Amino acid sequence: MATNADQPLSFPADMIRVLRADGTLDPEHDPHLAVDDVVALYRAMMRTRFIDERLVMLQRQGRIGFHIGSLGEEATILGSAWAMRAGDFIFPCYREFGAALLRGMPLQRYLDNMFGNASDNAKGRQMPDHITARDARFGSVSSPIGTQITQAVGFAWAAKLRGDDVVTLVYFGEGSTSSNEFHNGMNFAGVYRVPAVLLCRNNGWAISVPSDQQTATATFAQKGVAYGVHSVRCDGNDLFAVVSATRAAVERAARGDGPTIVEAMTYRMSGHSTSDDPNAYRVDDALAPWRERDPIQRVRSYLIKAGAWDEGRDGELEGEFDREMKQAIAEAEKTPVPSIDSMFADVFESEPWHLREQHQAVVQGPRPQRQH
Amino acid sequence: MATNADQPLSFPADMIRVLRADGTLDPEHDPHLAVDDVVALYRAMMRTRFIDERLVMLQRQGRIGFHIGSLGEEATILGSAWAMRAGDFIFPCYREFGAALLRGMPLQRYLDNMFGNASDNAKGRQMPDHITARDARFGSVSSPIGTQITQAVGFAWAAKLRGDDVVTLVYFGEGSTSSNEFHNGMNFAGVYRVPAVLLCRNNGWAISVPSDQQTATATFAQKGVAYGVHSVRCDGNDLFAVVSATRAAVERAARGDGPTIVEAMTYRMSGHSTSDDPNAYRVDDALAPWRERDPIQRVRSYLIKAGAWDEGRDGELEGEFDREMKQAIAEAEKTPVPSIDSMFADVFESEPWHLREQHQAVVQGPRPQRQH
Amino acid sequence: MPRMNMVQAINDALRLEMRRDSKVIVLGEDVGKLGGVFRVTQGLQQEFGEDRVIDTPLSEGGIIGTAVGMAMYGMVPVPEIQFSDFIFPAFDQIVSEVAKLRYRSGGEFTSKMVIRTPVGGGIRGGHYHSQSPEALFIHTAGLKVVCPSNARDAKGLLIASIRDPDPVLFFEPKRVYRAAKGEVPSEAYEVPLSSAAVVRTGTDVTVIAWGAMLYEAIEASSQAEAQGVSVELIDLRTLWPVDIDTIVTSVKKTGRVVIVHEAPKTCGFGAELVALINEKAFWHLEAPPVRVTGFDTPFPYTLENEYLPLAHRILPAVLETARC
Amino acid sequence: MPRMNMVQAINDALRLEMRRDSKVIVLGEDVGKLGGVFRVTQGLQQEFGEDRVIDTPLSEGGIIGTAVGMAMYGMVPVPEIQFSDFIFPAFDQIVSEVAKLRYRSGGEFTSKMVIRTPVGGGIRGGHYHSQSPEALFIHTAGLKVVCPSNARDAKGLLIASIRDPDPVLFFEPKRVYRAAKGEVPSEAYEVPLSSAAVVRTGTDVTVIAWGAMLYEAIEASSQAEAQGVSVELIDLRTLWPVDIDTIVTSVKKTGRVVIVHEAPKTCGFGAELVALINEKAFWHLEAPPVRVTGFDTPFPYTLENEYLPLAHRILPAVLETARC
Ligand SMILES: Cc1ncc(C[n+]2csc(CCOP(=O)(O)OP(=O)(O)O)c2C)c(N)n1
Ligand SMILES: Cc1ncc(C[n+]2csc(CCOP(=O)(O)OP(=O)(O)O)c2C)c(N)n1
Ligand SMILES: [Mg+2]
Ligand SMILES: [Mg+2]
Repeated sequence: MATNADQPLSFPADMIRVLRADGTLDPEHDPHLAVDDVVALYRAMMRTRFIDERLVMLQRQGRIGFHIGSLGEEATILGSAWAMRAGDFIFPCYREFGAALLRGMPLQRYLDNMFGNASDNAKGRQMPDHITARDARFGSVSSPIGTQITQAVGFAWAAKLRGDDVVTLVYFGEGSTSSNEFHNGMNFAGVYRVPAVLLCRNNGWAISVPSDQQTATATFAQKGVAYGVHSVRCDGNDLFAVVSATRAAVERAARGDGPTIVEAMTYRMSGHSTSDDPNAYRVDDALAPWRERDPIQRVRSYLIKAGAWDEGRDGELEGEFDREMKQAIAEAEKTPVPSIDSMFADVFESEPWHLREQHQAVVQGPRPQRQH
Repeated sequence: MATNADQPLSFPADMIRVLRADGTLDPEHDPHLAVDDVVALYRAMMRTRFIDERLVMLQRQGRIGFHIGSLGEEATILGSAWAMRAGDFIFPCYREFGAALLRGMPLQRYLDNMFGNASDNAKGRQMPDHITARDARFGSVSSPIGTQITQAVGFAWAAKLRGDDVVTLVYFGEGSTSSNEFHNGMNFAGVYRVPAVLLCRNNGWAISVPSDQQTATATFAQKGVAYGVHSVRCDGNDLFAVVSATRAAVERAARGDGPTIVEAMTYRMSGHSTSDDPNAYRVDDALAPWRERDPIQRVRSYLIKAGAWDEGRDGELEGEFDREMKQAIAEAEKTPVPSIDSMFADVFESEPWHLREQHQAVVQGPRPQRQH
Repeated sequence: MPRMNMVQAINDALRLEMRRDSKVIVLGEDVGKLGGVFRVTQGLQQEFGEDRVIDTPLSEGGIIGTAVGMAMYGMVPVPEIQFSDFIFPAFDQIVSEVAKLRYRSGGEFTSKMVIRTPVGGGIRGGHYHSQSPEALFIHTAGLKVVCPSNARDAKGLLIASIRDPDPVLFFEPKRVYRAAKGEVPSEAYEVPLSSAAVVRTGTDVTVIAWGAMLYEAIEASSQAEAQGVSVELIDLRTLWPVDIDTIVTSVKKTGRVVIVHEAPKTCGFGAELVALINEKAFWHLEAPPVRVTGFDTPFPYTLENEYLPLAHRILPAVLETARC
Repeated sequence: MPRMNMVQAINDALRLEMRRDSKVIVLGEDVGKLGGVFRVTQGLQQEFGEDRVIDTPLSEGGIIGTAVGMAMYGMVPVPEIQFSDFIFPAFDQIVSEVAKLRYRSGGEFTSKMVIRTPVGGGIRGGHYHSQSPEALFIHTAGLKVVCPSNARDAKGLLIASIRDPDPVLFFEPKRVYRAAKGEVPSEAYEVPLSSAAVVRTGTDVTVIAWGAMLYEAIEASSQAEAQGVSVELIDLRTLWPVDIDTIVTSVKKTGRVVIVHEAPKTCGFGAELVALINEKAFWHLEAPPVRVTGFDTPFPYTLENEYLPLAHRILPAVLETARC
């Protein structure tokens, strides 16, 4: 029997790979990045990792409460964010602070969030890493899995209805494909052919659950077949492949050909978050092959080979990152906690009677023994 | 690029068809039904349609409040139910009263539900057609779309965990594939390889929404590709094809090879329910080609050709159905409404204090002006 | 002034707001070509096209989730949930996202939208076409909840909701949809949110109701009046934030209160009203506040008139409260 | 008698019930190999295997939906929702199906199961790892709702819940999980549902609390006692159906009541308790019942100790109520 003619049920299950082991680029999908851009991306990946590691230290020292990082996933996150155009929009999952920084969120703003202080633009109302950065054209992180997918599709759909040339990128993990909202987002994306890029960070794990227990399918990308959504897989530890796959998806969306799900094959090198101890469920050996494929190391080798970088300059970078982080941390740490007033603002645009009463009672009442 | 070797992404998108226009059977999928069985199924289909039409009349006369029927979908419903083995279990959507009757639910019990009287096994608590028939190994109809799919998968999973040879069939419409619970049910079915048959009645419509606005895919069966669930399509107006496709899925499940989604291509010949007026959204012309493919007419032609039936016997059948319906209606109509006590029973196994108080207040208090 | 039923009044409100502001769009199951299963959106797709009156796939989560994204983009979505019993597949989007987006983003994003949905019993809908889930949304910080009882209010409250900066759950009592016509101004007007209507003034007992049960309360009040009990009847119109001043003023006058709602009693909005009255008018109470409500069972089909808090159950509560 | 914290006591209850009855199974996200993000199910998969302690895909609807089917088959599922903030994707299955199945099928099918889930604040979890959604389930007819405050009760209540014929929402106060060890009998025992504990007897004010806030109420009660106010403190243990007799007996004695809960005030379970006390003990009330609760805002991160109804807010409420 023939497969259906209208809609091929196959998809390019072979991953897009560009950066070869020998440091050369496969011409088939080479995104032809200028060397300066690769250097900029290398820097951004290094910076992301540096910040990540510093935040884990801060958490261990009890100076911040929590961190959820992107160790090992830097190429997926920065490559995809970089492939978006300036006017495009990003809906985050929760591991993509690097993308927000790349798009212009000031480091200080991020640290203010990590400390939940009075300067945090969300007034310390949310957990660390639950950032919002509207002026970086970057949404608002929320914990419930999957909800951002449908929202991103609605945002993309609105852009299409308004006739604006805006493509929307949304991040989610492979575990999130099991959520209600993955289904809703994908289906609406397909039906309304919205200009969206649905980026599935397949990092192998959903907390302790390995990706092969999440679904009976061999890939996550093939889920696009259920929705008429174009599917593609790429090596998520290959910066060039991620840029290439995302850029193609953006172009496709921008020219009106609808959404793409991009499955980026990467690996969560750390625990799920600072609250997690991965030794309870995975052996360290599992990491070895992925250390070989470290996304930053691969770009470094490429740049060195291209004569655009030398190891010595890594030290410079780290010195620079160290300075900016020290300063931002110091600033964030000395900023006071948000005011009581801030606890009652922004529930509604203006404060209704019941919140005014509750607010006043707190202002007039006793303070807790431990403030926070 | 090659498609993934482990998991072919194609599926037999060509529909299984058995009963040819000339009344012969395509040997490829012929389920080799005994003529007596075909006669029995013909009878069941005729009975289902007769009851359906009578209930619509009752509703028009204001004697029952509502009916949701299966006009045009009889082959899909009866063929699939018939292909299940005696110990198997069925989770209904809401159009499958014919399947419950086929599996032994007494007609009287069905009519008691339609009238919501004191003899209804669910005490008139639910709308008409929201039946429960545990002794027919048939679940409990509820209105919220999709919930039964995940439940059926859980039931099948339980049978598997207990080592019982039970296959579970679940019905849902093509519109229901957009629900959260289709996604959850399909994913869990795939991951745990449960012995389930997921039967999608693609009747072309979800109330006023045509099937091609429900999804961007060319078929609903291909949604199995997103879950590692085996997929098949059949002509839902061809009794033999439905039996064949369902039976193959049952055998597959029973031998431990996991779930199958069967998309049965049929057509909703009436409005969505007696509350609906399809003239508001579809032209009558749309029905013409489907009248040609009437599932009952096709079996009738087959049986006549096989010398196992003649038109005259249709009259006998109708006489018989008329008698049993008249009697069941009369009985149901004269049965009183459920007691006040029944309104407070079965919320919990036994009545807690707050329900006892509410219950007693009603018993002691005034009655409403219109009782129902 | 034209006479309209509630269906027509809501339709009119939608039409006027869609004409005023091209960012207002309607989406939901069967809202387009069919004009909704209750025909509330009838004719809108003809006037505004398929891009502004959208028949969606069968997914409430998809409807509300995409509406959040649209709101973030700057549109003003007015999604319809076909029956409020079917709002639960969207519950996560509403409770976790719609309600919290402004707060969690420090006001950078909002999810301004009006979720319209038919509510309540009286059409023989059984378990799943009759429920009144308002308390679940009132308990969720960040949502406004409205429920009109008549055509004129329905139009003005819907227009006010569409223009309001915050997300609103707009419950439409389906028993009232076509019950009666009333005079409805043909131009656009707002009935302000959080403002109750005193529909009958009295001195002995305050009765608080809304939506379809208002009419049962009116009926019971008339019967009570005939028996010498003077009832002050309040139609809340907006359930949250509730018009607390109107309630407190009335209860301070009468010292007695009966609250009527269709939802199950336990943890229904009636409980909150009793608690608020205790906080604000305890020393004025001359009798225990009484709730006349649906029972703590699923909504039954055949016995729906036994389940609903109709006049026959409100009247004795009013009389007893007055004489207590 | 062994000493256990609440995590260990719940683990012990699960283990004993799973040994007793092979139909009892545990399923949820990360419950197997990891033993749960709070390690409540630790070691169970080793003992009972992957078919009885199941790591599921990331889908609460899938977890509860399949559990309904398993219950219909005759199994006794004990699904875990990782945080009660994440119960909403399963809300439709719980409210429309779990709660109504026995009723709508005339008792032919039941959805006997125990949904375990950590609840409440105190671990700096912000909006989405701190909420207390109990009122939503208490409002839904057909569900029982339990919330233990200590290890001994947790074990006995969980065993009673697993043996109960009805579906139970079992909320575990995560702030208490590892807070303190207490003596817990090593054998299986039941703490009966719908039976509150009077944890301190007194004469001036009744304080009602449960879960983690019980300890704040204890603290405030001691402080009040030091100021000459005698507090009777009730730990509800089962929230619904609540032990009304214990409440009414106490309030009739004291005439004064303060109710404490973490959930937002409006339409929280405190409102229902005030309403019930009005119905059953109005003439004994000597002061307005008072609620000390979370505020009607999303749960904040940094200011969580300002948000929670800790002792510093309970104490003035108790003193004022006593002196009012
Ligand atoms: C609805 C919901 N259920 C459960 C959780 C708890 N949780 C947080 S992250 C996570 C795993 C997510 O895995 P994946 O989607 O693969 O993303 P990753 O963390 O690997 O980036 C879980 C179960 C949640 N946040 N929301
Ligand atoms: C969650 C939910 N949303 C909406 C409805 C209203 N509704 C009832 S049937 C239906 C259409 C179902 O279409 P389909 O799944 O194709 O089944 P069919 O009626 O065609 O058999 C809708 C929207 C519902 N019952 N439940
Ligand atoms: Mg992952
Ligand atoms: Mg259909």
